[in-house]
Amino acid sequence: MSGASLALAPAGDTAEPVLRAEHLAKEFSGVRVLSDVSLDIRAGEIHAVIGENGAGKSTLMRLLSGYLKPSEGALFMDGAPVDFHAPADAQAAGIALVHQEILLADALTVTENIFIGREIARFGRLDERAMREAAAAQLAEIGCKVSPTALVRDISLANRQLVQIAKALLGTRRVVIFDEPTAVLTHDEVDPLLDIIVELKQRGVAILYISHRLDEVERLADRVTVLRDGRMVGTYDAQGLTPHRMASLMVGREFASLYPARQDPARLAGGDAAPALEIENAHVPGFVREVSLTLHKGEILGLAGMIGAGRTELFEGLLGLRPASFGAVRLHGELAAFRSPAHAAELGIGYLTEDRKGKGLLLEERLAPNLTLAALDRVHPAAGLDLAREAQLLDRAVASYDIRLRSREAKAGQLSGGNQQKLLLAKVMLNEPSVLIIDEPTRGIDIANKSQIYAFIHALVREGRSCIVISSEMQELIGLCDRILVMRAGRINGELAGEAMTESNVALCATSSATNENISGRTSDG
Amino acid sequence: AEKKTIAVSIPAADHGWTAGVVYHANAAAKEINKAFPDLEVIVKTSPSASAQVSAIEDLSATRKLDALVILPHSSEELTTPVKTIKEKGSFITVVDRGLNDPNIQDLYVAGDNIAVGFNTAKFLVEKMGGKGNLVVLRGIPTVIDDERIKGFQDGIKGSDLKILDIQYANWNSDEAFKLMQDYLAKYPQIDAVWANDDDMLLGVLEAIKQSGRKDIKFALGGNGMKEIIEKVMAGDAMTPVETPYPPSMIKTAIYLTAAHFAGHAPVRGSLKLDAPLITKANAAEYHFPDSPF
Amino acid sequence: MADLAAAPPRAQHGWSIGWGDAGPFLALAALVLIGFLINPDFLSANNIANVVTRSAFIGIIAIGATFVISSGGLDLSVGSMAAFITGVMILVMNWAAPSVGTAAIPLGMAVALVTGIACGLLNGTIVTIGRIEPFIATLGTMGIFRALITYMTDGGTVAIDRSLRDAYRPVYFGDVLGVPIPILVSLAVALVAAYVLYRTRYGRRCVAVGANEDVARYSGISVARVRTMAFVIQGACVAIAAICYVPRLGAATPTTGLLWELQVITAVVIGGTALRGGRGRVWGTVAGAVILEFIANLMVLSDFVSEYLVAAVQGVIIIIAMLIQRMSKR
Amino acid sequence: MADLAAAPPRAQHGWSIGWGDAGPFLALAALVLIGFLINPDFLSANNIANVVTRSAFIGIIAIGATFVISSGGLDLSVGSMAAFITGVMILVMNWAAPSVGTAAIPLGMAVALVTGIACGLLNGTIVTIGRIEPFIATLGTMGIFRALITYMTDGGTVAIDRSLRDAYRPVYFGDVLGVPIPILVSLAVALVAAYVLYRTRYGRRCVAVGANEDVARYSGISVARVRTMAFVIQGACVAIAAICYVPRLGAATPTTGLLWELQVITAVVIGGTALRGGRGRVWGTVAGAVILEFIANLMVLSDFVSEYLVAAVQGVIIIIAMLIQRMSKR
Ligand SMILES: Nc1ncnc2c1ncn2[C@@H]1O[C@H](COP(=O)(O)OP(=O)(O)OP(=O)(O)O)[C@@H](O)[C@H]1O
Ligand SMILES: Nc1ncnc2c1ncn2[C@@H]1O[C@H](COP(=O)(O)OP(=O)(O)OP(=O)(O)O)[C@@H](O)[C@H]1O
Ligand SMILES: [Mg+2]
Ligand SMILES: [Mg+2]
Repeated sequence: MSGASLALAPAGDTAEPVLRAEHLAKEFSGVRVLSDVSLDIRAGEIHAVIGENGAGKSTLMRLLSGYLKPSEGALFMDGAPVDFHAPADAQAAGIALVHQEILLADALTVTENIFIGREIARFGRLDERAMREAAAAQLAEIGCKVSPTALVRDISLANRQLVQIAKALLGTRRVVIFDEPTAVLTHDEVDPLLDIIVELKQRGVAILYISHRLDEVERLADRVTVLRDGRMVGTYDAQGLTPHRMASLMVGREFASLYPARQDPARLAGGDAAPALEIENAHVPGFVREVSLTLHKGEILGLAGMIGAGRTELFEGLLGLRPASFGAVRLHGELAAFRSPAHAAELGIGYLTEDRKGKGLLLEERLAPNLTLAALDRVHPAAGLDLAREAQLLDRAVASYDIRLRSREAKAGQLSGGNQQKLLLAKVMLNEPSVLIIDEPTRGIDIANKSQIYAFIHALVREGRSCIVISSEMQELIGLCDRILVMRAGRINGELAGEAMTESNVALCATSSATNENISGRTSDG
Repeated sequence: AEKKTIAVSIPAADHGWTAGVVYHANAAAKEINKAFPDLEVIVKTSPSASAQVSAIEDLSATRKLDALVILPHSSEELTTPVKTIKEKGSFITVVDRGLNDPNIQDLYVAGDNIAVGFNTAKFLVEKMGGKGNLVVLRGIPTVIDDERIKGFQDGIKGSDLKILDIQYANWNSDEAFKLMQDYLAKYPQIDAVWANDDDMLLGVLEAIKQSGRKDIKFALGGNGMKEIIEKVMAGDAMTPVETPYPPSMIKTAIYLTAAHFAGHAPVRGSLKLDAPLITKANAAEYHFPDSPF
Repeated sequence: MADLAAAPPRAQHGWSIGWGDAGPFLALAALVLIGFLINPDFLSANNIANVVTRSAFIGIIAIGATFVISSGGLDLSVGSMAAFITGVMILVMNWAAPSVGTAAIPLGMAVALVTGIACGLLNGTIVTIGRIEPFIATLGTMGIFRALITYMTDGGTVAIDRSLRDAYRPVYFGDVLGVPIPILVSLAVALVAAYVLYRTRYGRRCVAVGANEDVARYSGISVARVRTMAFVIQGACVAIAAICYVPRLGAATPTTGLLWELQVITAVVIGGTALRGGRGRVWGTVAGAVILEFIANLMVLSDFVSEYLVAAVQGVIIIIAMLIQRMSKR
Repeated sequence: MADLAAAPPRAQHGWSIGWGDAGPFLALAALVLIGFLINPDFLSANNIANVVTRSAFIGIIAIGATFVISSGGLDLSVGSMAAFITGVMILVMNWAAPSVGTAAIPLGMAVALVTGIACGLLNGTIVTIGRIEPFIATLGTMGIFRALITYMTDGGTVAIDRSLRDAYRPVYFGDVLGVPIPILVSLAVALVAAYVLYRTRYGRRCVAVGANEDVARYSGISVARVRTMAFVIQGACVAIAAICYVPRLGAATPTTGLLWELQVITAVVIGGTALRGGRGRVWGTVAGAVILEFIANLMVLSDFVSEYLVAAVQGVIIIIAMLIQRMSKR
């Protein structure tokens, strides 16, 4: 085993673990996705679980929290065997799970969602105020500014994730399981959350933590369990386990560098490349004001900002997905107005949504129809479907995006989160857009595949396409982009290029009310 | 003189017979409104008993009704509401289905549902020599349906006519067509069919025609639908007779009520329309080529 | 920029009716105005009282349907259930009247309530334990209830015993301080329902189940129990409506309650409850029921619609009412 | 990746019927078996032909409804639309017959098709542009169509001209190589529909819209256009059904098509299409329509059900058929 050189964590040297799993296995209709996994979590410990997309992490977490029943193996709490028939049983035992996919009811308010199933009532009458205040307090604690009476459908994805975390944290908890809690959060939301997790640990809560952001794992974890292809690679002491080493353990070979080589700096400095997309004076009521930007041909333009900066809404407005007004929009120098996403796609704009579950994929549908849904006219030039061609395209997508699947007839919802993201990317690319707008390209993607996606984006621009990347991961933007625009509260608050693209500059622009000029000045200083 | 209002409340046109009622009521209203400037006849249709109760409530709440001509959806449900109108001083004409309390009505114009069944049965008993196999199609479970069936059963009592089967076909020609197909599949020997309404008879005839079966000697209906009367006039072998239950009774009732106001003598009492057998000889009397029914 | 960072707080639904929920009331107001213009008698106290009293039946049943629909179900059987309950109730009262006199009335009411709850339980069980689409399950029980009443009445009518009729009459025709009793009953039902839906755990869970079944299940709610309970509430409401209904028509026939289900669902939807679940509006439902009854009333009071076209005009008005309701939300 | 090859390839749905979709066919088989045990005449060629022929109308309309429902809509107006189209068609044919003779028949058919498409377009437009819940929108147009036919016929019956009757009769009563024409027509419609739903871009979009409107929108699909188109297909199917229907009784009456909508939706759901959209099963729908007609037939052919209780037994059988269908899926 590749981890032989590392100290395997000695098991059971401290107190009896709160939760222990022995030889867990799980099959979905005969397909084994998890076999012989044993691990334990102790009170006051953060135990990280890492692995590639589809390694079985989420499945394992669902087994531990009663959402799924294991095909084999047993669970023990405080040494005694337990058998959870439903999530409610596990919750009653003090185990809470923060799902990787957002699991909230859109039509209900934040408070209602947090208290579903355990409403506070006095003499049979709901105590709205108590619930609202408790929700507000919990939200404040994890640094979420959303109103407790807002409808979940109206709040951003990142805030939904925070609400979900608040929901899991509320009440007495002995074990809290976080499945990629930070995937949809930006730098500024991550920090308070990690602080909370550490605090929970200090209070003696046992914590299981899954993330593809290995720096977070390094920062938090006491022990790390690595999964590969549904099997245990091993459990390691986190001490001295670098992100690089973790990545190697995950993929089972030596892992090279994450970001591809930079673009030709000469071209960028010149700045005379033809504009591919120009937006003048965009207004999206409630979200975006007076935004103008230019994307050049062959450029990767980053868009940074905190939650609620309005980046998503800007482009949803551009594509006609929500009401918006524009001074002018020019595509390759010609005036254009996109009436609908269909029209935009026709003109060569591709948009990859940040909400893959709600807006990206048909979870109940098989993979091939999902892949071709946005490009039906292109894939099937005649009205009749060309299923052979479609199968070919799926094969090609599976190969070039490294989508891990057990069966080609699987439903999209049965893919692991990361693999869904890859399928979504393949879907958008099928239209061969000349301008690609990617909202959170690597959300939930493991480190090895991230570099693949980056390489892919680079290949795109090398072909003369242009790309806008919206991302909450600053490092990703810095590593990937030629230029970064930072948005704050619906406006562009700064532009960074070249050497000025540092984490501290991005963070400064995203939070301070510094004006564009200030930042520009800073840029030229740098 | 002051203008008198006559309100007419009838079921909505939901099958052939009620459609005929609506047609004749509208025709009467138009004619009377034109002929007698002092009278105003307003016609309101209702799709159900409770809607009919609502409708007469509404009419009496918003204007003074000098007379109400009503063809009740059902007797039980409308008795009390009509009584309330009566107590406000309106002249009440009841058509077709009697109310539970006969004291309410000033004038009663009705067909004889029992006779529709009974006379048809008697005809069959006679023509078939008192024996044979019958199948029967009944309508929607209501009093009318019940009375016709009862009359029919009384009519065959004492003979060897046997009812093989009796099922609801909701006074709907489609359902009757299907039901007759199924009867034909089920019973190898059927001597006669009775559908207690002509709408259903149309479906029955079509099914018999399709099956090509020769064992069925008679297929009879009831109500006096134009198409069936025409058959009788033409001397059709399978449908040689018909029993009338003319929807035009509503027109008669409206005219009589109008006469109460326009004429010089009060009109009261009850008028029971017979349901004699219509045969080739007298069919022309019952044939109204312009009526939709 | 804190204003952008957090979504604006929404008005809590509940006792106070927020602007977003004013749609059905605006539609109602528009209708009343049009009615008045067409025929000033429309606004006579007498007419208004009649119409509102009549809307009580559909209203009470529709309040029950608000629970079923907001929990993500649908009940097509309410009309025939009403007929069935009415039939059972009358038979029981008539059977008891000779021995216990007018005490038969409360007995009948109790039996009606029990029958209603049992019918609701049957529907709920088929839907939740049998896991059958509510549309089909209740279409099935619709046939069952309708057949049972036909069977019980031998295809005819069961009328309430004459000796009970006068004692029972006030339940529909009586009033308290000038307010007709059915209106009071339906207000009481609406108040209780609004309390249950907006102010109790059960109500919260009911809406949660309709909003997202998975979320509810994963939050430890017994989805089956909540759904079944909604059908039981529906059954109880049908029973209450039937209890008020009996004195009006004095009989149960196989055609009693025919097509009420469509009216009930229409009232609920016009009232602002989402047909796919997750949102229930008790007061909106009440307004919806009144709207439907007003439309029918208007058809009778206006003279320029051919009798043949009444259904068409009603259809158009319903669509327009729905448009007004929708528009006020944007 | 390695176990990709190991996974058994599942049958594509579409032309070949996979096991997971066998539910309605199993239910049908069970019903036929029970029917045979109760009355061997049940399986006589004649009876089977009659029943299957009869199921053609509901079947054809239900095939259209499969599109509407799988795209997330619902159409309650199909029954009265059928009556309306029948009425228009007969009036046109009767008007044309004196001048053009039997050429009036194809003319009438063409007019029927155009009328059907127009009616579907109306429904679709109200739902998509008016953004009104399909349930309410089509409840409204249901009233409208029904009123129009009543108005056109003065509330009565319009019968097809005698001179055309015999020429038109074979469309219902004729056969090709022993197979009744309505069966052939509905098979043809089903084949085309299955092709459109499973093998064309439109079919993909239709199901996608029903599965998740947002995903469809973000994928560049015009949701309104796809939905409207589904209603138009529904309208065309109703017209085709009407064209086959006219020669059967040769008349349009106010009861034509009454309550067909419920049968249609039941057939679709028994066939395995999800009522909340996102999943359509054309062949299942066909089986569902046949099941319904067989149940009615069985009621008449068996001797032990009181005429009063037929509806109850039918309700129970429908629920059981649905259970069989559900069970085979687990
Ligand atoms: N309901 C299901 N039915 C069939 N297969 C499933 C189902 N859920 C998960 N799988 C399969 O199990 C495997 C493990 O999935 P899981 O979601 O646990 O991965 P993961 O490690 O969480 O990946 P990621 O990092 O992408 O979230 C995947 O191959 C997935 O396709
Ligand atoms: N319908 C709405 N009504 C009111 N406020 C809303 C509504 N929808 C979203 N918001 C708020 O508007 C802000 C902007 O949304 P959002 O977070 O999606 O922008 P973003 O810049 O794309 O963020 P992210 O970085 O997460 O992509 C959020 O704070 C959100 O709470
Ligand atoms: Mg996962
Ligand atoms: Mg965003």
